[in-house]
Amino acid sequence: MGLLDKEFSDGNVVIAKVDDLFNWARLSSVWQLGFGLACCAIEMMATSASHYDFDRFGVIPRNTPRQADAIIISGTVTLKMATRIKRLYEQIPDPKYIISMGSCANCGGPYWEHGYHVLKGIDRVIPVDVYVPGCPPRPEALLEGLLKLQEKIRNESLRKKTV
Amino acid sequence: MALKTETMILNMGPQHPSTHGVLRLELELDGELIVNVKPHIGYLHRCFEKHAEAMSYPQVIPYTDRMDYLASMYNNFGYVIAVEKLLGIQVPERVEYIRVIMGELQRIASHLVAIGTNGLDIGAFTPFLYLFRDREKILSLFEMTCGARLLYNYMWVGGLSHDIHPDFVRLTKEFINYFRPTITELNNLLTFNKIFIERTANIGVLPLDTAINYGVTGPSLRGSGLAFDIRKEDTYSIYDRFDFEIPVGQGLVGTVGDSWDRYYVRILEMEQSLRIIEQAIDQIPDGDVKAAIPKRIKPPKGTVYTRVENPRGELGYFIISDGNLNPFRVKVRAPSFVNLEVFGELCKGHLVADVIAILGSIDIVLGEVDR
Amino acid sequence: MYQFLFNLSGSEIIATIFTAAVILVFILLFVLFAVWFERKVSAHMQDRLGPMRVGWHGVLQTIADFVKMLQKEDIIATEADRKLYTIAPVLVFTGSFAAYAAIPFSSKLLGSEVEVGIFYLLAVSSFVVAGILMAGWSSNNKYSLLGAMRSAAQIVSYEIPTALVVLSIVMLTGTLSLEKISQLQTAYFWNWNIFGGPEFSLAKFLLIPFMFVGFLIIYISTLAEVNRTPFDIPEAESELVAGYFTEYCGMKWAMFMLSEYANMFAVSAIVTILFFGGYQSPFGYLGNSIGAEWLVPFEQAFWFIAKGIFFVFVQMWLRWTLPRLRVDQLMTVCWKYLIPYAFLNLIIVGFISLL
Amino acid sequence: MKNPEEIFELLKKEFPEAILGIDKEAPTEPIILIDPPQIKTISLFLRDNPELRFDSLMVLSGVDDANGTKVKDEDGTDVISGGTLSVYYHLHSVYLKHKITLKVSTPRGNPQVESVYNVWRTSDWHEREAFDMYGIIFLNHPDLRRILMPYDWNAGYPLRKDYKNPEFYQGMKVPY
Repeated sequence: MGLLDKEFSDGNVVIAKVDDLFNWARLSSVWQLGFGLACCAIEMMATSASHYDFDRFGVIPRNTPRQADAIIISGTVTLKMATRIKRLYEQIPDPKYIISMGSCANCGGPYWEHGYHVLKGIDRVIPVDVYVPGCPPRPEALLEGLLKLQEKIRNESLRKKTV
Repeated sequence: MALKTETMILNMGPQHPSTHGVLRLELELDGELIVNVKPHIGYLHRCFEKHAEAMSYPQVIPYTDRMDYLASMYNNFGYVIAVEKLLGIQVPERVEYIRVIMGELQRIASHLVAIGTNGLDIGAFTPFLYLFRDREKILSLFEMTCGARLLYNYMWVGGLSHDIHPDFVRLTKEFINYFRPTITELNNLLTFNKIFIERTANIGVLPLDTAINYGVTGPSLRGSGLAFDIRKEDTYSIYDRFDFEIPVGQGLVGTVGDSWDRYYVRILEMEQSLRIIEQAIDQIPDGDVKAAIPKRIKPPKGTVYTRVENPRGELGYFIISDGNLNPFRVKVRAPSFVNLEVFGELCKGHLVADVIAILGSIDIVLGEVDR
Repeated sequence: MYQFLFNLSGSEIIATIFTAAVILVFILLFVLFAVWFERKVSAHMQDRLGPMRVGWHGVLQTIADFVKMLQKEDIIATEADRKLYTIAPVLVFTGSFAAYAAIPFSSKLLGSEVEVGIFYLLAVSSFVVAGILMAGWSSNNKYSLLGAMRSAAQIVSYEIPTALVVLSIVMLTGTLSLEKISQLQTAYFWNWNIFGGPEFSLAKFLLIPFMFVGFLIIYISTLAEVNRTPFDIPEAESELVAGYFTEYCGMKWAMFMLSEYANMFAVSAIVTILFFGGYQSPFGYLGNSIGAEWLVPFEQAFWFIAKGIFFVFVQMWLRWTLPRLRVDQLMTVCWKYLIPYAFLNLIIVGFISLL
Repeated sequence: MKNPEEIFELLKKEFPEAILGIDKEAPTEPIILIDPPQIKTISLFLRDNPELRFDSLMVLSGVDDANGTKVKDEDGTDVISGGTLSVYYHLHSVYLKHKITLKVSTPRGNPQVESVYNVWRTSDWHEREAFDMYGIIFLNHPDLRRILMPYDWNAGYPLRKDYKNPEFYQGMKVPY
């Protein structure tokens, strides 16, 4: 997703090493957009706070989307909010990642049936990399979501995918 | 001669570090002075009232959790009291005691977040994390009781979902002993910090008559100097058995009703909550916590309005029953919703930096504002 | 250093470039260290661990951040003023980098022996204001604009108390050269200016309290000049999102961070030179006592950087303890308290030095 | 401190036409029924009378009584026609410590109630919410806009019992 991604067709050693370095850098410094929506935001705050400490993984909240790498959709997305989230997503420079945290962001959660004002899943608006289930997910679950995201980043490449 | 200047509209939120969620404030600025504030809400409107009409009475309880997600226990509490009043059932003594203890623990946990975020808005990052660390201890008490950290679905109509753990009483006492000195530490670190006082004293003064006319309740009203607490005023459950005081704002460092007073009332309230827990924890009678749970909850036709003292103020449930399994209408009087109304009034004439100090001191939870 | 290289190569250009390169490398290394250090300091103050996953206790964290930022897309908003927007971070960094030219790291390692070093430092450090204003204006973002306005007002105001305190030291030492000021405070720590300077007389003891006042004033105002808590109002995370660099991303933003941390060390260096003996060791030199004179400059550099980092640490300590002031209170502190006290201090120091 | 019956008697004496009756059917508290256009006058009286001093509006709730007749509209779904929408006012007095509930009912076709914005400022957002959710028009409210739903929401009033959710809003699919 970065500027150079899939720009190179042949996979030589240099590219492979650069790949490793770039991926390592990306995955060790996933800065999240400091932004909470609903109940899950409190668990997200708890994850950043002393007991669980997101900073161990290099995750720090940045308040402006321009300096963030990942956005954690922490809670119910309403129709009124969805357009704003889309805009925030567009403001983040590439490469960017989305963690959908909690049932509401995944699929509407408990509001799936009668929620006339709830968007049933953030993936209807923006692409999601990792889904973290739970209502709300425990901080451990969010940490696991981050580890999954890191795993995903580790397998990214500058090489063009050949079929 | 005064220079004619134009005002500037500044949008704060819905994504902003200190709007406590997805509140959007439309500030009209003259330089950095606030001319007018228009709050826009509804970014977290999750249709609670529609869900309540579509669900049976017990099924509504999990949705009440998700309204004020910082004080879920208390939302359960208010709702089950309303339904019990409609049904006319009496819950066992043991249940009452456990409910009160849980409710007061929840009040402390909620105030910890309120105080922490108020400090965070003013730039004090470290106290916020200290308070989250202490809150973690309360959450683990809840977790050992009902298995959830944040949204509990613990209080059921006529009882509780689980009995308390055998270690609960011991650990709660340990927590009380741990927590008392923490309040002193917090006072030293933040409350009486000169800069913090400078930032909050005389800022956002809420006069008592305005507060009453706007329907402000909870610590925000008490900060203005009126000892109005529904636990005493319109007592419910077994609060009349405990000895506690209602702290009010006295204008220790500024005017009565300023941001600092609202903040300090919360700190004093945490101490009172500890007192209530201390009194209640030793008296929990034996018994079954599920004895009074009815098989089928089908209240008679009628209406009921009950109110409880949520950490943020008066939480009211207005339930209309048409005699069916589902409520006909549930209207929630959310304290944050009402308290936020007065916000525009408080901000006028202050600076941009004060807006967040005031917002932090009235302590809103957007889940409850928008429901 | 410049002299040494000049003698070695015989070319001014090579000597200049090499000296500049050494200082640039120092700044980069220092920033890499300082960002990691800040995160660790804040974490340990807050009962956390801080970065743990990359390298030993996360020492590689800043490198990872840096490499990541290299890869980030460079967004310039359509409505932004492209030219100013691009120049601003460069200008800000140039300002803070230029300041290092006059800072004596040791008796041998200094970029340029300017006779008016302290004057140069004060002049160059206000260069940053222009860059910040540019950044705020060109971003075309209201938060940026507010942040830049606040920042300009703040930096310009706080230069006055700084200059007044500097003036009192200049009066005492009779020189504008940072190198000479450092040299004067030689040998042991009781010769430092904070303890009244090297001359052993009645004036020395009379000066001590006023030197402490001077030190406090200059430390507070330099804190404000580098926008650190409790004066981090231009960036005020919870009010202005990220202040004047709200719209910046990737490497451009990294340059702002680079200059912020470089500035932190620069102002700590000024405080060290003026009051804490500059590069002088507090207890004499190991090199002198074992007869290895080539060791002395290295020892001096060590002491200088150690003192600098200590003051940087104090800045971090304050940042993670205190809330932040409001913009009008910030001005009140400066104009109503610091400047009058600095004036008074200046007059008293002047009288005492006449004794 | 007065009980609701006493307050009812007092009001009945003062405003014989505007007070429509008292509903004691509710198990907990009786409800005083009021004529919609008169609600503001009565509210002012309740607030300013020294014996009553209802200085605080606890909650204002709109309710769809759903007491009309159900008819099928063109696409075959049930629509309620006729009947009433109601507004409940829960008042209490901070100083005298008594409570009372008022109710006004207004026809569903043209729901109009006098606003009590100038009596209790609490009602500002509550009235906007009732308008947002039920479409009840509060006359003389200075700023009657939608509050919780988006300003451009045009699919009706969500808490009415015959509300139908739209398929799309701004290109986003609404149903699950």
